[in-house]
Formats: sequence, C-alpha cells, structure tokens
Amino acid sequence: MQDFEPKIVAFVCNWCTYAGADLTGTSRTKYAANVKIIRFPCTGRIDFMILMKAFENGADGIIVSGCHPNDCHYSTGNFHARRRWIVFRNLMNFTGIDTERILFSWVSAAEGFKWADVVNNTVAKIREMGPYENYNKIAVSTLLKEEVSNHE
Amino acid sequence: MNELINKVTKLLNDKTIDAFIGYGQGSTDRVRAIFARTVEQASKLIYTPACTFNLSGYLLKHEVKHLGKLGILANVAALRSIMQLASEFQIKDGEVYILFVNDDASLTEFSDFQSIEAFLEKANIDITPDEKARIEKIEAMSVSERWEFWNKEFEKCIKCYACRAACPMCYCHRCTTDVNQPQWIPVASHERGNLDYHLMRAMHLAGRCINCGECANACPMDIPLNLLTYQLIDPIKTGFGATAGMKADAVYALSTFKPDDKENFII
Amino acid sequence: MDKELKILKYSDLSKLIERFRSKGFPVLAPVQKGKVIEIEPVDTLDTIALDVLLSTQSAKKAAFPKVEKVLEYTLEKAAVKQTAIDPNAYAETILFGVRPCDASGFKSLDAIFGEAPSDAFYLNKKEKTTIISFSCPTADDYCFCTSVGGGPGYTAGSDIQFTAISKDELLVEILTEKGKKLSGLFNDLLTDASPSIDKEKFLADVKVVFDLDKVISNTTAAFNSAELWLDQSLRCIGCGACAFVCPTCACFDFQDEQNTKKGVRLRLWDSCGFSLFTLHTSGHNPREVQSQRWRQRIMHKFSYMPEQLKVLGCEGCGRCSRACPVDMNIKEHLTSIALQ
Amino acid sequence: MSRIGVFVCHCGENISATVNCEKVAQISKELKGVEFSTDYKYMCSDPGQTMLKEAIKEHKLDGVVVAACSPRMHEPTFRKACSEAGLNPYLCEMSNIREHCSWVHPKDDLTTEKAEDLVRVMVEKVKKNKALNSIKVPVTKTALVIGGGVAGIQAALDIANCGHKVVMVEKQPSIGGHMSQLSETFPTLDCSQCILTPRMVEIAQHPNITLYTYAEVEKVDGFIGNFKITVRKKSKSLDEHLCTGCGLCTTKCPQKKIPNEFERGLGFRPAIYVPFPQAVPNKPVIDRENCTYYIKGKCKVCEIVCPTKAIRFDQEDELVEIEAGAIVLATGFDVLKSDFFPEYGYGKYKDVIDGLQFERLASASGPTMGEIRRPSDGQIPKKIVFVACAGSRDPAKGIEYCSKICCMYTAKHAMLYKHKVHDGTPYVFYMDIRAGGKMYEEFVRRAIVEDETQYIRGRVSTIYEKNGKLIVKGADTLMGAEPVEIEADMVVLATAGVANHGAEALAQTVHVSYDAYKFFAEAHPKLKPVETNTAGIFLAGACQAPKDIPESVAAASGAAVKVAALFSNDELTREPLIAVVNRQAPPVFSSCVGCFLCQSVCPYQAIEREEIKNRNGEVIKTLAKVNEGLCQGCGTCVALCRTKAIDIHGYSNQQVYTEVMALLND
Repeated sequence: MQDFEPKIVAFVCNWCTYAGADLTGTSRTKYAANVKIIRFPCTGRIDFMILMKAFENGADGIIVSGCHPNDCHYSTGNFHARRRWIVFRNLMNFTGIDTERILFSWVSAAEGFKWADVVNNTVAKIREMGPYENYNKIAVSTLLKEEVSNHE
Repeated sequence: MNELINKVTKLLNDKTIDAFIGYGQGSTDRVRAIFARTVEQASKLIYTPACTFNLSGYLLKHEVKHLGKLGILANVAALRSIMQLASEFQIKDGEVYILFVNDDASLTEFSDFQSIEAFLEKANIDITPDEKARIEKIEAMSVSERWEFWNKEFEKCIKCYACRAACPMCYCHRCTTDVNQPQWIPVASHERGNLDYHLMRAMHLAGRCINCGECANACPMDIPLNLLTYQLIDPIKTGFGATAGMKADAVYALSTFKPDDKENFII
Repeated sequence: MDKELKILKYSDLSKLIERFRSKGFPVLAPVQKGKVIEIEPVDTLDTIALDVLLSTQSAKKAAFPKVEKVLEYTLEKAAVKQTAIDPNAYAETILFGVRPCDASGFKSLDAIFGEAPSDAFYLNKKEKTTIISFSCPTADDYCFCTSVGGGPGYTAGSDIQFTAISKDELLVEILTEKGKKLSGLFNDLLTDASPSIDKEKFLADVKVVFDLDKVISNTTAAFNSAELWLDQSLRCIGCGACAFVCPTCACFDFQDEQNTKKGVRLRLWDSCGFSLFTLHTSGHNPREVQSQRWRQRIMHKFSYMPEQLKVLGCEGCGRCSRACPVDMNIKEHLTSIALQ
Repeated sequence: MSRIGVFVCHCGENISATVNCEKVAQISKELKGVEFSTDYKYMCSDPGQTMLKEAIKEHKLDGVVVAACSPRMHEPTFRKACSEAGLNPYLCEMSNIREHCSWVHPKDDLTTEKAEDLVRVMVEKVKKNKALNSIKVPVTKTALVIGGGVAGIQAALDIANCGHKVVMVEKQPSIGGHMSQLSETFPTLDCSQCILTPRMVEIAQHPNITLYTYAEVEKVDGFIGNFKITVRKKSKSLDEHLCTGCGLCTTKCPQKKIPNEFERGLGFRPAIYVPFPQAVPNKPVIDRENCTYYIKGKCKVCEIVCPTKAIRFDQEDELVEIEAGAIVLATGFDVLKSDFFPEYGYGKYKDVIDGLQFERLASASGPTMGEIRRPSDGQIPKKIVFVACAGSRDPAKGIEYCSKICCMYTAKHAMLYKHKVHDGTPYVFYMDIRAGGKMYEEFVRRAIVEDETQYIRGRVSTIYEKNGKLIVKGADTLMGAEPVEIEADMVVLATAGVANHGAEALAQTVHVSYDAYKFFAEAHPKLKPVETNTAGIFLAGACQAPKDIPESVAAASGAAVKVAALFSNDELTREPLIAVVNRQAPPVFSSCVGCFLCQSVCPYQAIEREEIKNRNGEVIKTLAKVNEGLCQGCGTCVALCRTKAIDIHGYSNQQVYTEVMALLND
C-alpha cells in the first residue's frame, strides 16, 4: 500500500470551481497531482451515471464541486444538482457504494485555497482508505484482463 | 363481480369505451390481465383477492391503445400510476375510463383526475411492513455487507428487462440502456452491467416510483428490485415534501428545488 | 451404442460428485437460492437441489453462457490488434441433476449452432460437457413435454440418466459413449439392473394436451392471422424472460466493451421479444408491434425450426410460462392453435 | 480516422519549469488519431498562432488541442486562430496544464504524467467534437417598459431617444409612480413634481413611445429579441379620444368619500377620478368597485354632465398584443403598511403615519395644501417623532435588509417640518445614519445643526396614546441605554421599502428570478446589475431593491443602454454551446418521450413543445424542443433526461463519457 497513488477525478463547473482551481494555480498554491479535473458548464450538467463510469474505470475517489448555493452562473443549476446528489447518495449508500469516496463541495472562483484544501484532504483520505477494491473487481479493466469464467 | 361485469357490459354496449382492461382467470392459481372488447369477453372479468397487480402499464402499450377508448380496473397503485403518468403528460384527463372496486365490492368510477386526487389523499399508499423491515435490515448492514448483498442479487440478473417492461413508469420508447453512443450501460449481464442497469433504473424512478412492486413481481430471478426505489421514497418525502403519483399536475421532485434543501455532506 | 442399465445406491451418489471433483471436473448442478434454482458449479452433493421440479433457468448456459468473451483487441496507434479466444480452452465439465427436457434442449441448440458455419464456442463446450439427467418423478400444470415428443423419462440428449426406483436405489441408464466413459469413474459403485424394471412406473404422469402435428401445420398456416397473434399477446409486455429461461432459445447479440486502449467482444443472450431486436438503423422495424414478435417466437419454434433444421424448438418444460410476469401460458396458446 | 494536432505551450517557463513539455508533445504523438504534435515557447504569441494555423493547413488537421493555460484565458484566442485557418473553431480544445498542473505541482515525473493525461483527455474529447455554427436570432427593435415611475420614464425616454420604439405599460391610471407623491427631494430640496412632470409629459408626447395606463402585462412568450407580450388594458369606462379632460364629471360625481390612494388615505376622491392634478394622461377613469352605477345600477351623472359624451359604461377590458425585442422591468417598490406595527399603534392612532403620508402632508398639492397638520384633528404638531428603520434591519419582522432611503428622507422630513413649523421640535430615533452619497452626509448634518433635529440613537419600543398625546418610549443607547420618553403630537414611521404587491406573480409571468424578499434578481450582483438571468429582460429602479431617485435613474439609463446595445444589431449572434433534443427516423422521431420533466428544471424556460403531425395534420407525438434564443447552455436538462434525448453541444454525453474513459485508462 506504500506506493498506492489514488486516482481521483474531479467533476467541476466552469464558472466557480474551475475558475477557483485556476486561482489556486495563479496563487501557486501546491496540491497533490492525483486529482484531474473534467470541466462541465454547471453542476446541474453532471449526470449521476458519469460518477458510476468513473468508479468502474478505476477511480478510487471522486470530487464533485460547483458554485455555492445562490451563486450559480445559471442561477439554479447547483440547486438541482444538490437535490440529485441527495437522492443519488442515498441510493449509493443503500447499494453499498462507499460514499466516503465521493466528496461534494462548493468552491467559488475566489476560493483558490479552499480548492487546494479540498484536493489535499481528499487525496489524503483516499490514500488512507486504499484502492477501491470492491469496485475494481467489476471494473472495465478486469473484464479486459481476465478470462470470462466458464460458468457465468 | 356481477356488478363489474354488468357495468363493463353497459360501457361496451353504449360505446363509452372500446375495450376494458381488467383481471381474468389465469394459469392454475394465477390471475392475468384481460382486454374485454366484447360482451362475451367482459363476462370473463373477475375480481378476487389475487387481483392485486397494477394494470396501468397497459394504458401506454401501443397495441392496447389502438383498441380505441380504454377503460381500466384500477387499484390504488394503478390510480397513482395514472396520476404520475398524467403529470408526465402521458395520459390526459378524460382519456381513460377508470373504475375502482371498493372494499364492499361496490364500484367507484372516477369522472376526472381531481376526484382521483381527492381519493388518493385518504388512501393507504405506504409500503408494506414487510418491505419496510427488509429495507431496514439492509440499512442496518455495513457498507461492504450491503455491497455484497446487492452484488449477490445482481449476479442473478439475466437482463431480461422484465422489471422495466412491467413498470408503469418505464414507458420510454428508447431506454438509456439501449443508448449506445455512448454506451452508458453495458449490455452484458455481468456484474458491472447489472449494477449499472439497476442503479440507473432506480435513479430514474427516484421520486416517480409509486411502489406497486411490479418490478420485483416480474423478476424471474427473484431480485428484490422494488427495495431500491422504495428506500428513496421516504427521503424524498421528508426532504422535498414530494410523493409520486398523488397529483396530476405535480412537479417532479428532481426537477425542482428549494433554496434551503437540507443536506449534510457538501463542504 | 446400446444403453446399459445399472443400479446405484442413493447413498453412493455423493461419492460420484467427490470423484468428479477430485479429477478436476467442474460439476454444474441445480442449487436452490431463495426462490430461484440456479445451475451453478458445486463441490458436494448436499448443495445440489435434486428434488426440485426444475431449475429456474435452463441448463443451456453450460454451453451457451449469458456472457461469453469471443475476442480481445488492443487499439494501437496505427491499427487494431486482435487476439482470438481459444474455444478449446474449456475444461471437461459435468452437468449433473438436470431434467430430461434440459438435456434434450441441447438437441435444438446443437442443430442451430451446428449449422454451417458452425459455432466453435458452443460446439466445443457442448462436446466437453457430459450430461447426467434425472428423470421426473413429479410434474406441474406448466409441463407439457409429452405433447412435444418428450417425456419425464426422455433420454435423448442425456449421456446418463438416473431414475429413483426406491428410497435407496437409482436406476442408471448409460446412454452414450461419453456417458460410458464417465461411468468408468464410478463403475465400482454400480450393480447390474434387471432389464425387467419398469422405469415408467417411477415417472410423473404428464398428459398429452395437443396434437403436435396440428400445431406445426396450423402455425405455418397462421402467419397472416394477425388477430390470433394479437389476441394471444395483448398482455405480453415485451420482456425477454421467456427467451432467457428457455432451453432452446439461441439468439444472441455481439457487444464490444472497450476503453480507450483495449477492448473485448462479448456474445450475449438476446430475445426476439424485445422491440429493438429487429430495429433497423433507418428507424424501420419489420416487427413493429408485440404481436408480431410473439408470432415470431411461436413460428420460429414450431414452423421454421422443424422445417429448416428438422428439430422442434420446444421441449415442453414450461419455464417460459412460469417465468412470464404476465402469465403468457404457452401450453394454452399452443392448444388453442392446435384447435384452430 | 482523426487528424488531430497537439500544441504544447511552454508559456515561457511557466509550464516548462515543472512539466517536460517536449516529452508531453512526444507522448501525445503516439496517441491514436494524433497527426501532428509539437511544443513551443509561447503558443499564444503571433508566431505561435501562425505555427498553429500553418500546421492546420499543412497537415489537414480536423481537430486541435492546445495544451497551455486555462481555457478561461485563451480558448477564444485559439478558437479564433483555428477559424482563421479554416478549421471550425469548435474543433479546438485546450488542456489546462498551467493553472491546473505546472503551477500547482512540483517539478517531477508525476507532474509531467498529469500533463500527458490532461492532453490525452482532450485529444479523446476533440474526436467527439462537432463543427458548430454560431446562432443568429433576429431582433424586434421595440422595447417594453413595465412601470411608469421615474425609472420606467427614464428608461423609456433614453431608449426612445436612441430612435427605438417603446411601449410603456403602467398599472395605475397615471404614470409618475411614487416620485409624483413626494413633496421635495433630498439632498437639494427641489420640488419633486417640478422635476418629474415635464418628463411625464415628454412620455405622453414622444413619437416613439406608446403609453398604456391602467394596464397590466398578462402573458410573456418568446425570448430575447422576440418577445410576444399580451397586455390587458383595463376598462376605464371612457372613450379616451372623445374625453378632453375637462374634469366636469369628477366634480359632479355624487360619490365623494372614497379614500384617495394617491394621498395615501389622507384625502378623498370621487368614483370617477384623475389620481392627481398633473396626471398623465390627464383623463379620468371610473373606479367600478365604488361607482354607484356599477353597484346599484343607476346614477350615470357623469354621463349626463359629460360635454363630449365620452363615458362608456359597457366598455370591456382590451387585450393588446405587443412584439418586443427587450423588456425593462421598472415596477418599483412599496412601503410596509399598517398592522405591521401594532406596537407603534399604526392604523390604530390616526397620528401615527408613514413616510409617504408625511410626503403628502408636506406637499403643496396635498390634502393640507402643504401645511403640517395632524390627521386626527388638524392641529399643527409641536413635537414630532420620526422613527427610522421601522421594519428594516429587523429579522423579527422578516426584513433583514436596510431599506437604504429612509435615513435620507427622515432627515428631509425633519427639515421640511422645521421649515414649516418654526417652533416645533423634530426628534429622530435611528439605528445608524447611513448617508453615503453626494451631498448626503452634509444634508443630514444640516438637519441636525441648522434645523435642530434631535437625533436619538436607539429604537422605539412602544407608542401609546395618553391625554391626546402620543407617548413614544425608547432608549438612548449613546447615553447608556437610558430610557427616553417623548410626549409627541405626531409620529412618522419610516417603514421599510418592500417589493411591490404582485411582484412575484409578475416575475413568474415574465420569467425572471426573484430573491427571498420578492425583489427581482439581477444576473450578477456586481457585473450584471441591470440584467436578469433571462436574456433580453432588464431591471431599472427599486423593483430590484430599495433605491433612491438618482440610483433608480442611473439604473434605468443603464438598462436603456443595454437595450440600445441589443438593438444596435439586426441579428443576435450567440455561442452555439446549447442543448438540443435529438431527432431520429420515424416512427420514433426522437428518443424524447415528451415527459417534459426538463421543462421545470430549465432556469430559462427554454424548453418548448414541438408537435409532430402526420400528413392529415394529426398530432402523433409531442417532443421537447430547445429554444435556441433562450438556452444558455447549463445542461441541467441533459443530466435529468432519462432517455438521453437532450444533449448539449460542447459538453455532450459522448464528450464527457470519453473524457472519463481517457482520463482513467492510460
């Protein structure tokens, strides 16, 4: 586990968190390189299925982040997203998907430092938790590597 | 039962409806849906304690719709399906003739959606204590136990899509499962394909499921699929004040919001 | 070969499984899991559900699994590099404790997959599978094997068949060379059986309910009887439960699963009951409505297969009717066709 | 097979100091579909862009990935460069290897690997990009101004003077709004009517302005550049063309005791009335609720006396359809009314009045002809107490905000009082004095120093009547919260400014968002203060939040400029990164099933219904359709759509799916 480097995908909105992460860069605040960002126009655009796709392609952790409530560039996208996450988190929890591996946050365009904290804390936490073995067992790569059993 | 047959006979004779969806005797100990288009067929209608399944899904089936103006014997679940379908613009008020059998075997006919809404306000729409207990049992497990539990259940799935076909809310012409650019849900019924499919389906039914249980009843592999959506009913009700299938003009819980929706996980 | 009749003590049955396993043969047998009975790999007799009527799914997955990898590939800069899957890389397997209808179902599959160009994946698995069936002491209302030429003690398709003739003894019919070879592993446990044993006495009574020839000729003639098919299928909701539990349904679909670097090609079960089964890219669907898909299911099994492959597509196991969420009862439907 | 070009920028040393740019370019070259890859010191420089353009032409590239700074910085730059080289600009994507990589990670292999990952993701994404064309929307060069107060007047005149048509809709019988009720204005004390009425007249006479008074907006359809508005012109029971405004009817009307709204109940008016003498239009309306004819069926005195026979008792409401390219909301505000302050006795004691009532008392055209007299007995009050923050900044009253204008008008009221009642004493209870503004602080000082207003910092706890006096109890917090008791003759409450009655309903009709206090919401509190979230709809004045006159006028001019800018083109050009509902071959036509759950999720009302008809004209399917003019591209509908029938350009399902795949499978 010593050299376990967590793979973490961040799904962020263009207007707040992406810009916030830009500010982290402009401020030269350092954070772990394990997190890679995928840009969305708004948290409202982030489909719950894309989170499933991230886990089954081998992500050990996920960050979802957007504008604070009332700050949405599109005025209400993050509110809709919030409801969706409340429900989806419930469902994940019920089906035994480890919700500790998904961090939801509001990071504004001004919160460059917060972004660095969010990333570093998440990386540290996932590093502690180890690879997401349950999901890795059914990951896409598993099917590619192993023989499909004779007796499915 | 005679009252029902007489009523439907009358409806068919005076051309109020062209076909009536009700229950008839099935194989051995089963009952099945029958579609009475003639007086003779209407005489085969039955109503017994076994007549519990939700017939409303047939209202949207292409060939059934083509029979003409439809009447239906609706139970509480079917009435709720009709309300939910109405809120999703799939059924219009007055389009379907709706009959309901009361506890004393008398018939109620619903003249409009408003009367159904009033009726449902007083109806028992809760999931059964047994279903509740099963959900609680799963909730009491640890995360990894839950994962194991569902993994074992989903392993059985053969992707026959009986759950989808039986669900009155799964009326999409092209399910996400059948979308292949991109292939969101693997077609294969391996562990991932099954997990993705059932999570997707549960999420798409969140806030829309009217707890009729047809998905689980239909499953030839006996997977308790209904629990997936049932356990979301309570959080959606307490969190957002929404219950599916109660009002014909309801706004879907997941396409609206309150600025002060409560959560405890976003930092 | 001529069949051999032997007797096995019921108490020795567990030794059979032990010996198969000790030789490294996987043993597939019905296992009770809640309300469903699955055909699964087993290690001991006590996990096998021998006294059940039928497994929920048929035994076809032993040679025709629901998900089967047929090809691997990598996406390289200039080209796609393929790696074929060796269809021979399959262990000798014993399919144990299935019913005669399951065993005879393989006849249909053999005909379908054996037709040129033959299907190496299926044929190799089938070739390496030895089937030990158990005749049926009981039946239910859904069973109609005798109406389609089979029966509770039907032996076609089985390599060995067991029939319980008393509380302690099983009649063993060694039916094929493959069966003979396998029986070498437990010859010492067998004693000769008297040829006078009346096996029929120990079998369920399954009444013939329709005239098969009538069904075949009427089905062929009914292609254009839209009303008939509509009447029968109005309640059909178009799921694939019937096809997926059927011992003879063989339709499949290919799907590629890949990431940006590599992928696999999978063969998966498919069903003619699905609306997308015949959908063309143009948007046209030659089987536009469910009644046409239902017609296809009946025609395929009772007209096209007998005509083209000289084998019936139904063993009368009744699984489709049991599994059907809306009580589409095939026995009833065939009876009504026979009476047309 | 794609032919993608990858261009890795060093950004001087900003990137290359921690990322091995040569290696990133090299590795990228090995990716499937990459035709060309290179690295360069400054991609955004002229030579850099030239290199990009030449590579596009030379290698016939059909996709470009520039790995450099944030796309929020230079995406437009590189898209433009691509466009100039003949490549559709939307086939260009950027990998952010500076802000998200080189600047936040140390120089090591992991950092270079991350840069490689980020490039790979964009290479895969760009393969799924589609060539897009910008969207053109025609513009109807007419503006609708809702509300005829000072803000609406200003906006309408500014737009009309730019040469564009304006339709103004006012709910009341006259334009003028609250400003026409004021006596004098701070900080100059010039007469409100004197500066406003000429502008009101200008509205009535302007060739580009059509004025509908006694009218309300009933329905708004359409989108920026193309709104369709239905206005209900309430019946005035009058033929306006025949009426000369002689006023005879109003003097003869036997109903004379109707509380006058314009005087805020301090005077009376007849049932057929002109709200105030300088009203525009200066023609009466019949208040049907109070008219004897409409109540009892007979009277018709006005009809009898009218010299031009202009009265029309059977006149009905008229619906007018208006096509407009832009809408300015200038519906103003209201002040909190009675029963909100039981502890202050408002509504119970006649001599406890609100600020607007005081304005009427002080106004030369008011019920007392400008003399400050108590409503109860007409006596001149010798001690008068002004209570600032009556309701404002008071969470207990549900109004947490500062109403902003009260400090100034309370000072003004004290001065006006002192100027009229030389021997009187004005007291002001206040929480803080907020006098930010040109000459504002000086104005308050004058009230204190020159006009000897007694300012007491503290809140009033209760007011009650005793021996014909109003006993005002409070505390002076600057004197150690010492209790203060004043025997006043009259009390004026500076009640909180609140959203206008019906603001919420109007917001829903017009489709703009509003805040928790029902004030209309601006698109951005700093950078888009006069825009709403609905493109083409702008805000002016106090409908957005309490504002004083100069602020309202400035906002109105701001809104007018936005409208004029919009009208400066015949067509609008919009980014095509919007949602689209798929279309497929019949018989399904689209995977959309018409559940319209997307409709309520859309913040912009951009989802419309599209009916598909067969040859006989029968509707066979109803689909969702995205209005290109309204959609802003948030994609919330896309994530909600169960059948994936809606997708969004630029962030399509294919694109984001591929990005995740590419990111996680190296």
